[in-house]
Amino acid sequence: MAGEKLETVDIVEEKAEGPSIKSFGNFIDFLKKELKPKGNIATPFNIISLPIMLLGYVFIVLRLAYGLGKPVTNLTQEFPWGLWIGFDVVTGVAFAGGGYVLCFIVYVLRAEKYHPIIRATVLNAFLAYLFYAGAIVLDIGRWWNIYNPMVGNSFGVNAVMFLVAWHFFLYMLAALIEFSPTIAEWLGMRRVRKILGALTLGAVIFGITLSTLHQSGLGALMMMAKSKIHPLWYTNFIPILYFVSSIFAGLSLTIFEGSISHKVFGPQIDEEHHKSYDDIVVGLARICALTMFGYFFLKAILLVHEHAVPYLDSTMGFWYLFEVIGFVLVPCFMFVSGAQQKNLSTIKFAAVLTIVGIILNRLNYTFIAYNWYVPLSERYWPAPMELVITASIILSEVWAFRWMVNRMPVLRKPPAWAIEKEH
Amino acid sequence: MEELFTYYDMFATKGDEYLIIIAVLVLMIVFWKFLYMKPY
Amino acid sequence: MNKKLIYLILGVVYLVIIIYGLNAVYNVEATLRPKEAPAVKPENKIAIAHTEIFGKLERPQVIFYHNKHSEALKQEGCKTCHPADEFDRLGFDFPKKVVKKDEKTVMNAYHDQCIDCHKKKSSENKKAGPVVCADCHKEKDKSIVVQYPIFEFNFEYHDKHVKKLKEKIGKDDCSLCHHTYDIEEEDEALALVYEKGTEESCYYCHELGKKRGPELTAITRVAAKKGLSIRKASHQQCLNCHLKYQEEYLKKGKKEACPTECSKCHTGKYKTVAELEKVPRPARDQKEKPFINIKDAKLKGVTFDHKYHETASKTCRSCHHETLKSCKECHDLTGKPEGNGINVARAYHDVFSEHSCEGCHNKKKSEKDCFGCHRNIPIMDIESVGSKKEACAICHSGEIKGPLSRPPLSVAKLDPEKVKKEVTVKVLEKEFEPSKFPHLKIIEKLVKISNDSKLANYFHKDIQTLCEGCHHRSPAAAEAKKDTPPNCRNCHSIAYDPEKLNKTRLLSAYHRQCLGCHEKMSLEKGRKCADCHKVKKGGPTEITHIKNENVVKQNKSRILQVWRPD
Amino acid sequence: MDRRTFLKIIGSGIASAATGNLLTPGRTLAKEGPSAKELYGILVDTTRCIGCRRCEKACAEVNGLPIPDISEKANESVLKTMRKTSPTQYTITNLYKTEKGSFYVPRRCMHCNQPGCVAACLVKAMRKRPLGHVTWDLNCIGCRLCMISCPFDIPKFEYNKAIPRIQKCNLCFGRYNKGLVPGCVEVCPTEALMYGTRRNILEEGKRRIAQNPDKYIEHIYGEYEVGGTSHLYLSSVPFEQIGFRKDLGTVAYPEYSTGFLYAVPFIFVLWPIAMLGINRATKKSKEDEGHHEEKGKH
Repeated sequence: MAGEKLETVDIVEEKAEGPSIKSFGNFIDFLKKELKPKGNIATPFNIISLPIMLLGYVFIVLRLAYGLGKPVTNLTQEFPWGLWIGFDVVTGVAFAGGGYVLCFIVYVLRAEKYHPIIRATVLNAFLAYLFYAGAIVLDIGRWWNIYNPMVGNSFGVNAVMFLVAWHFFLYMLAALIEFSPTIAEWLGMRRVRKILGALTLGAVIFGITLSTLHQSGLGALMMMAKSKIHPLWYTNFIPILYFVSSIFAGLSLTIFEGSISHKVFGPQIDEEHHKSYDDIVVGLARICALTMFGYFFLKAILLVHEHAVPYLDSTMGFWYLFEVIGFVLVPCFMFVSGAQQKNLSTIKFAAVLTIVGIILNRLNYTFIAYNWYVPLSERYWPAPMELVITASIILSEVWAFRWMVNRMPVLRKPPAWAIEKEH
Repeated sequence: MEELFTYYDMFATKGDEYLIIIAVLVLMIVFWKFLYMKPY
Repeated sequence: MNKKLIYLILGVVYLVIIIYGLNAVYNVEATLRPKEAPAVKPENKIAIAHTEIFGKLERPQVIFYHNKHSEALKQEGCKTCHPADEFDRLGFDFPKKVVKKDEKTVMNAYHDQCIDCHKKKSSENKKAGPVVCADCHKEKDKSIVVQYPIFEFNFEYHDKHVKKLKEKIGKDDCSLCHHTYDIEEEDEALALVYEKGTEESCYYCHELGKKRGPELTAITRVAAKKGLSIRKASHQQCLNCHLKYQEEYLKKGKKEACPTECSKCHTGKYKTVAELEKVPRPARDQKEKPFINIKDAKLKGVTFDHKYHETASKTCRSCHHETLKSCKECHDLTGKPEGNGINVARAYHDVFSEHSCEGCHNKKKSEKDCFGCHRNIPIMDIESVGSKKEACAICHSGEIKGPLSRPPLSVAKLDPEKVKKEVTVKVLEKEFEPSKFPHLKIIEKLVKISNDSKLANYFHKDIQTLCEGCHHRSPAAAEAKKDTPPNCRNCHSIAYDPEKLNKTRLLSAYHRQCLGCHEKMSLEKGRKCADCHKVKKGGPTEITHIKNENVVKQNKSRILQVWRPD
Repeated sequence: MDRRTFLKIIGSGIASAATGNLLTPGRTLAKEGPSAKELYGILVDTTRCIGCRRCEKACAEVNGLPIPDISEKANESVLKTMRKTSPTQYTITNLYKTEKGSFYVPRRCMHCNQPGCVAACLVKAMRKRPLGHVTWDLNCIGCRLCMISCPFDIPKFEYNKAIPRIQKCNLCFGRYNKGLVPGCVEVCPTEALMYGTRRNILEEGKRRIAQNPDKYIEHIYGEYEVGGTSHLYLSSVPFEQIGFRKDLGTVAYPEYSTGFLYAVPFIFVLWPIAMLGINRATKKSKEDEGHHEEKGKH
């Protein structure tokens, strides 16, 4: 961590005035310079993460060479979807939900209070899509065909998956545009920055619409598994549940991520942001609490609606209750109390609980409560290689995140010229 | 002959749902107050 | 600081629950399967539950060991537990007295009688039974099922009893067991009478559940009022007598003569009709071969071999379902109330009744020897259009016959030109050698079966009848060449026509005819492919010709089989 | 049969309608309507199957899969275990022992009238052909949602291939184009499998049930299950005893995703409008509008 601090310090000085990029040539030079790691490399984080990542990449090669089956993954004919879809894609996207929620709050509702964290969150969302959703390339069996739904090698417009695919694609663009001013500032492209800035609101609104649809769309994928998902989890309203849960999932992750980056990138953050930060977190906590309150009662109503109450008195029933109470109701109240007495540690813990809960919830749909009646011998359980690859993907995302934060004005103030423009 | 048709009311659960809704609305007031209560 | 600790603990708790939960959830399938209750064999145990009164039991049922008690109470005798009527005949119910059948009273009745006695014994410091709830209501007995197999008082037993009693009291006296109830008699004590020639089965009056005709219902109602179900009645009737003689015998120091223990009668072993064939049937001056001729009926009369049918069935009730009267007394041409509106034609011909001729004969026809052919032959039902009307004449001959049987069929007269000794079947000849079909042997076998059975021998009037077993649906009347039944190939085409699905094609016509018959007659031979088909040497390995090109291309193509074929 | 006649039968309902007219006038009405595009299917009579596994061999031949050994000895051992269809077996036969005797049950793709797999496919690699065949194509991207969406767990994925495929019965689409019945039907020695238009096989099934009520249970599996399937099963024991699921319901599986799919256009129209509206509404006052506008673009 010390390394990061060192690193960041000198950047701040150097970045006072943006780089002057006249020709393509010196853009390359600039990029070369930026790509070089700055400051101390041998930080504990790097030392732990690097080998895992490398191992993961090796396994990825294995997967491409030998196909999906054993030894790389434990997927079977009964369980076509495992950790990669269940965690990387479905859960990852839910966590990226913070992006569109904050955009809604800041750009649509104009709650300026949350402005300081918007860039970090959007960047986070964008990278989440890029990496987690990118993990789908590994999971789909015939990955070289991935562009088919885009280029129209017959459009399966009847399919939910078709919508999800397109929305992924489009939302990445939207997120990129939302974030692009930062990049422009980094490159010191003033005019471009202005144009991109003008695009933001449009991108935001488009992005929110898309998110609404594919957050719920991910749920809709499971609709046709009616006979396989346990009746406690299967309802006709899975999409809505997914959408609502993505709100507090995203915000919880934002809180979590914020708390970490405030430790790591501390020096980059200016005073007023530091001051306002607690207030922001408390605000987020309140929003989480409210949505979770709603979500909980949605669950309750659906339980009655689907005539699923009798199932509660069974193993699966207890598992369900544990998920709904332990990971929705409890954190909900922790958020409340945390928000009341401005107690960040409570809020953070609640956020962590929520995150775990969301992971469980999504995995329930993909392989825990899915085909729940098959004997243990046929059940799916992530293979070590799967886990390592997943881990390496997450770590890569963190690395990318760090790299960008260290070089671009994500947490720190935008360069003077960018602000001057506005007045 | 194998399985006989038996009538069941598709919307039998609605009543309970409405009760829950009422509960939600009531609780929401409490919750809201609770959420914005001044720290003691 | 301690806040951190709290979070740590909370986190650990969550972790534990998750791991434990996952484990449970992954093993959920094991819990899905239901466990079946342990079936015990009832050695003189009695399960006391009375769910008909209590419904769902609060405490586990009581398993009552009758032997123990009867041993312990040898001196006191049965009366200590069981009530006796004015003729000093025991009624074998317990508790002695239950005023009304509701939960409270029944429970108390039991508890009082059992526990009081147990208490008394222990006060006399003898070996006594339990007095605490859990000692009788044992948790481990909860799901035990004690069920006694029903006892069948077959003709053999009847015969034994008749003989034994005769040598005891010098003359045969049916009144010891048989009686009728005089419904006109006001005084109930005198109503139970015996008159010669009216002996019938206990079931007629004492089987309370069964629906009866008008006159019997009056009697059964009385029986019901006295609670004399077939179970109670027969226990009373048999056991009282048995106990009496039991004492005598034991006094004489003999070993026990007549059974008094549950498991002695309720053995669960039953005699077959064949085993009982030799046993003489109770004589009740019934005709040997009555000539059944209904007044102004359309069809001719039928000579009925009653004697044979007696030996062919286990009880009289299997035909005489209500009383031992003759059928036409209740069933006339138009059907009258005491016959429950069922006319005589249906009474004899109803294919689905156990008591009608047709019903019983149909059951016989579906036995393994017959069903091979008869599975395809429409049942002889007067309602059905399908059955051949000339078959009626076989029974409805209108003459009073002597012995009802035909000369046995024989294959001797068959023309070897028309009736091939062996037929070679050539479908599937691409894969297999043509299969030899032992035509004549099969006919001989069928003839033998037909001759061995009295029923078959009577109804198969000539050998052509047997041909129809395989050469089915041949409209005999309309055929040019009478005695040459059609080839399979004449009706069953080789091609498969998706438009005419009820037309079986030749390939499956053969297989279904042969296999079906062999299966229904449960023959071991001719069930496996190799029994009929010998694999052709050097024949083609492929059984189809045309392929789905593009799928084959997908599956066979080189580049798709990269690195690791399964 | 020769190709021409069969094509005639399939190609247009007219031929069949004619016969229908002549033989049974009652059927003319039924023949009208979309009989030209009538689904084809297979009637499976589990009481007739003798477990010879010729259908499996024929299927393997016809589709270029590894040929199974169907000698009697092999069958005995194979039929001991309950099998599922696999990437190398489009159809399998299982032996079920019930209290009414033991029955052989051939299983393969049911070719639903409204297939979940087809509705799930985002590149139309799974396709429902006009006459009922559900087939798979190479433009598949291998997302395996079809496997999730299939109520009968039929599509199978080749996990151990670097270039995998989805494998399933295609009701012999190629042979059908040549005017032939599916391989399994061609070789079935007892006509336990019968190929024909769905209406005809349904009629035939009902006929059999009506004629031997004590042999069959009064239920044709696939007549209504999951909105109707092109494979229809007859049985003499309740279907759950021979490995069929009774809890699948009669709703066509694609129906379950309609709720979401129908909502999409509305959201696409309404959301942006709502957003813009709110964005306007939340503006502060006239003079510092510009300021906020700018600030909004950070």
